[in-house]
Amino acid sequence: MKIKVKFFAILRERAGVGEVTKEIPEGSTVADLWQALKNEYPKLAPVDMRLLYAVNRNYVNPDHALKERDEVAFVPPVSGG
Amino acid sequence: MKIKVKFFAILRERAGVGEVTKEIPEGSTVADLWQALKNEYPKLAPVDMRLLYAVNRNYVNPDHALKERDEVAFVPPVSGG
Amino acid sequence: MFRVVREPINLQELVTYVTHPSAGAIATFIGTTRNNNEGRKVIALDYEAYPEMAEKELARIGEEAKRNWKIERMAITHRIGPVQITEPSVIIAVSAAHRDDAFQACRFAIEEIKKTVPIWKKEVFEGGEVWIGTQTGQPLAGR
Amino acid sequence: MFRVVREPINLQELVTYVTHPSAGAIATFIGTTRNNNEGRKVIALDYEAYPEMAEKELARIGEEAKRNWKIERMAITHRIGPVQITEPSVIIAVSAAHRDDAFQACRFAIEEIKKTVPIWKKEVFEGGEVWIGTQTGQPLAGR
Repeated sequence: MKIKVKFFAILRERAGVGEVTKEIPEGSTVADLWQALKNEYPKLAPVDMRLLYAVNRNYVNPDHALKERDEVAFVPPVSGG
Repeated sequence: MKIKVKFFAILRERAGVGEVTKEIPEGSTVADLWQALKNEYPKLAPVDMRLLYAVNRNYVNPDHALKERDEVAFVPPVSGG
Repeated sequence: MFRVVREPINLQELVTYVTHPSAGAIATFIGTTRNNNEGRKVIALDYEAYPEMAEKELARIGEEAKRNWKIERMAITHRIGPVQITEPSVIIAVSAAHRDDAFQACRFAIEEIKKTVPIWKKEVFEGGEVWIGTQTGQPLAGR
Repeated sequence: MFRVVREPINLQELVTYVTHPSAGAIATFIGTTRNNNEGRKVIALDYEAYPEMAEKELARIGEEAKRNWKIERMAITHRIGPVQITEPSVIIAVSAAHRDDAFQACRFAIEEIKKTVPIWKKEVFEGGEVWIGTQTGQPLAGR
């Protein structure tokens, strides 16, 4: 299935791209998608920060199951204000 | 000695005047002045609120001794803001 | 900048005054005339001050805030005369490097104003008027 | 009114929006770019957002504030892109009948923004730049 992936801030810079469409197997979770992305973009691999995950603009847990055309964002530590 | 007296808000309305010059004996205190004013303006007499006293724009105690040309204000409960 | 004025208060003017390169936070408080108080339908508030002493007391509050918190600048303007529903009667602005100091100093200022600054409000309501805080035996109405 | 914008934020617009006849108090918080941070000389902050989700999260903060305190209205605008020294990056305005609710809800909003809203600031300082909050093992710098 096709998933819209968004990278922001430091992750966008590491991935070198802000938005990609990724094809993953049916039944994949957010954690599965993240693993696939780390394989594709090795610079994403260092686990040096606490990541949050958002699906369709809501925070979810990494075991959240994805559906066709979901919009997934990987959210590095926020620092607004 | 001559003292400049200022009334505000409810005291101004009760006295019917905002500012008067009052002649009082040397050595008088703020409390003495207040007593003299209550005799002159009977409507000031009811003690139905907590009064503060200011001499030359500083809060003082009622036993504060007055000097010629002091400016004395009788301050009903404040309610700014 | 500590002032008692008769005209409407300009919020942006106070905020511009406290804006400072070392400040990451500005807290402001705006007191506005509310259309009701203790069950009465309020028409307007009419403020009176001992202006010279009120400005002196406002400045004293600013000094005390500077001693108690790490703030850059404070400005307070209190309006007197009639203040209609939704209009500001008082505006406080405080800048500080960090938000905690700005919030605390701002809160301190409004609490002190209500305790010590020689300003009085007469509430004009449907059916009468009353000097707030001087009703016999009644505590001062909160806002 | 919960917005993420690229232009300078208009304080008076937010305050006008929250102004309400039943409100006696308006608290605001303005976050501004400070010229220094942890010993670094800051040139500017450059904000990035996930705008659609950020606006949704800001509105969620407003709903939560309404459940927790007796407030009339809340408005939050966060600016993105470069924000120069002294310029506001975020403004919160809250109106309430009484000041305690306004202050508490305003404080709550800025704390929540710093915790959950998908907005990031890159600090551009003399000698480099850094995404705040993502330095390995370093806690998020306070403001």
